[in-house]
Amino acid sequence: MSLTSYLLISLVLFVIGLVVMISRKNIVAILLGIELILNAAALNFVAYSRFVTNNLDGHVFSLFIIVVAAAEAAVGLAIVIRFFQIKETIHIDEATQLRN
Amino acid sequence: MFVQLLFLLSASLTIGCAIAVAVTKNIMHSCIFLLGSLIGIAGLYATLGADFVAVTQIMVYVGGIVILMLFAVMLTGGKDFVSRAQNLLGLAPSMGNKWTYGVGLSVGLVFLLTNVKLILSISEYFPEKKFGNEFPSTVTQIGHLLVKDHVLAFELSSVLLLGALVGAAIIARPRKQ
Amino acid sequence: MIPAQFDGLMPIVILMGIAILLFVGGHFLSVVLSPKKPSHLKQTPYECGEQPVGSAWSAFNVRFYVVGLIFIIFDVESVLMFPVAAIFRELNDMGEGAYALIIFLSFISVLLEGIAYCWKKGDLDWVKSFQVSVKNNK
Amino acid sequence: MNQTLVSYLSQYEFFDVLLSLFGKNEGLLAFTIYLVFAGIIVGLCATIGGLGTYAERKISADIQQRIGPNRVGPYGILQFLADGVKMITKEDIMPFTADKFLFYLAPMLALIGVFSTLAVLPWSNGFIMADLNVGIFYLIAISSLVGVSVFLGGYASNSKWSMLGGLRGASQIISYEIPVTISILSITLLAGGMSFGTILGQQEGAPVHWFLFHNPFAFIAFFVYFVGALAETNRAPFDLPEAESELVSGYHTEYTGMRFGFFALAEYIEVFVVCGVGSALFLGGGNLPFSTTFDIIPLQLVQVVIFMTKTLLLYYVVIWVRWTFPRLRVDQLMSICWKYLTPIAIFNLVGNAVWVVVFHGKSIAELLSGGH
Repeated sequence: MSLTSYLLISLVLFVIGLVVMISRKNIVAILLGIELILNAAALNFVAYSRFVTNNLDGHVFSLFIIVVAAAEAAVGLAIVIRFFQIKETIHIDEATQLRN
Repeated sequence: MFVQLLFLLSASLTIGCAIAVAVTKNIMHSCIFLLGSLIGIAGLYATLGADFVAVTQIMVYVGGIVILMLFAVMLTGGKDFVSRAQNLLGLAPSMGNKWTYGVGLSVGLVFLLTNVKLILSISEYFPEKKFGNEFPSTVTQIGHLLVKDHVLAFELSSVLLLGALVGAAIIARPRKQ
Repeated sequence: MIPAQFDGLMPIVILMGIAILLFVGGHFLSVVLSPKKPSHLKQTPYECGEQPVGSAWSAFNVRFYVVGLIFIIFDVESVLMFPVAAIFRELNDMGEGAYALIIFLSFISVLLEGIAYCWKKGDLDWVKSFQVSVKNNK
Repeated sequence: MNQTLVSYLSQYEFFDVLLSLFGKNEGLLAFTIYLVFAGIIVGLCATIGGLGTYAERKISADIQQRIGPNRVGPYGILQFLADGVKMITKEDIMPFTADKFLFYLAPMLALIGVFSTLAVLPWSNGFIMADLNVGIFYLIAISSLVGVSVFLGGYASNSKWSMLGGLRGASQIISYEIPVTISILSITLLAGGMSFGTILGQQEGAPVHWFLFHNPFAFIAFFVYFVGALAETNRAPFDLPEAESELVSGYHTEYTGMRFGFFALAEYIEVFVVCGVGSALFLGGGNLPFSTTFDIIPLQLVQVVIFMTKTLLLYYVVIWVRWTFPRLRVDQLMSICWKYLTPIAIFNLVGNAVWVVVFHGKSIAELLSGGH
């Protein structure tokens, strides 16, 4: 219940998010990993705001992180759907049109 | 006592579901485990006394983003994709091969260990604070911060959301073939 | 002694626990009491007596996603408006009502632009594609 | 600061007696009190949900000039118990193509989402389990779990009817959440806080102090809220996700026995909760019709009765609406939400904000009496 425990949770969450992003080939799953990473960052902000500073700026930052995550998810998933309409798959390896 | 229990419950829910997201083959199940992980994080926020952020987390993620992801999974083939999905144990890293995977893992391990060392010493500098019994409402303070200190970010976030709405609607809109 | 702001979390956790216990208990009861005579025909998905063709998990219309998209944007904007609305009267009593109103209205006007755009482009019409195809056929 | 049931009860003398009984362990005592009250409230709500099915059938029979259930108990009032026993003893069928994990999870999510909302429902100004600072916001947020459960229920069955019903249900629930949220936002703006204690405290006394009569915009907001709440709980005329004439039974086509029972229970309790929220936000909740500083337990029970009366009246209107209006089409559903209710709700919000600034938050009644 100290700052350490929250930071450890946040670190583990970040690493898991990274692993999800690297190891999955489904684009939606990669977006899931991004959500985990953003949440780890937001958790850090709130934890610091509680233990380090005496104001609630950290809460406001987490709020904006959540807002940006929503916008990111909306646009990202729209791109995934468009990609599926064109390629009939959401395998990340198929996204090769910009190569060469 | 209760707060410790809540913390343990939320932390185990968060980490357990996050690991499940990484190792589940089925993308639909992954989304649901992500939901569990996000609810766990909301519980962690609650133990930090951040009630407004906790509820916002539930409102935006559970009510919005997860449903959007479930829709997107359905729109991109749903279950059909499962057989082709790669999981962590399938040993098919999307970037590089097994060799780069191993190097990355060892580097990550070193990174992790140094970070853990760093983090473990941090609570000596920032000892645990006791909550006072009368607690000012975070809602009021966040409201004041939003209209005073962070008013530009507040207004710009609406523009950001408008941009996201327009952009995503253009991208996702069904087209005449 | 529980600090006051955590006191309110206890009933929520208890109620969630009750919900889970009720679910598990009801399941247990139904496992004990109900008959178990599974057959293939019983366990096929119901399609009015026809043999089901293919899985129901197939790609669906993208309109559902567009609705979800508009929803999430509005959802997030209402989340941001909640704390400002909660202190609106307080600001007004402090004599900053006009300032708060300007901030609030400019935020809402951007929101309205979004809905106006979607309305103009026909994202709010459920049967738009149908009407377009009828026109093209004529 | 969060007021809770325990902090309310601690002002009475018997609390100290109880405390000494529990060996001065406040945490354990608080846990016990909450557990007992949660049990009572869940039991009460389950009974109301069960009686709701009975009332629904009886009222619909009345409207259609039939008799309705009349076999089990006097006037068939024990019908819901018979239904419950039937559901427990029904064979549990799961389609072999179903996603087993999600098939089990969906009704549980619905139950969790609905039961958690009961924590902040204000039965009176003392008997509210947790008067959170974010009360009404929390209620909106946690009840969105029901939308997820509807989608999952439809998806997991792997039946075409269920899938269509689940997709429709999820998109309908999330769409109508917007007008409901914005209507509640305008009440938050008028009350100056999100906790039910603040909102009810502003509406004390005669009915003219209710937020329904606060100003014309709040009056319209009530109807926007009510229509949106009907749609959010999948009630007719917005019951497209379970439209029996087109989708068999919608998202719970494949659900039998106990799991179907849980879905139905969650749905009926949710209707009760939205009616309770409507009566607390707009109709003064359990406030006595006169102002008093006198506070004893029996007076609180009177408040509970007042709150229940208002809520059950709204519940009656919900059932009445169901058997009066025909069902909408999907395109009408979406256009009502996005082209009518949402712009009206935003207009109300702006109107309320302007009203607060221009009239300094005074209601019509205060303005009229202040003019003399």
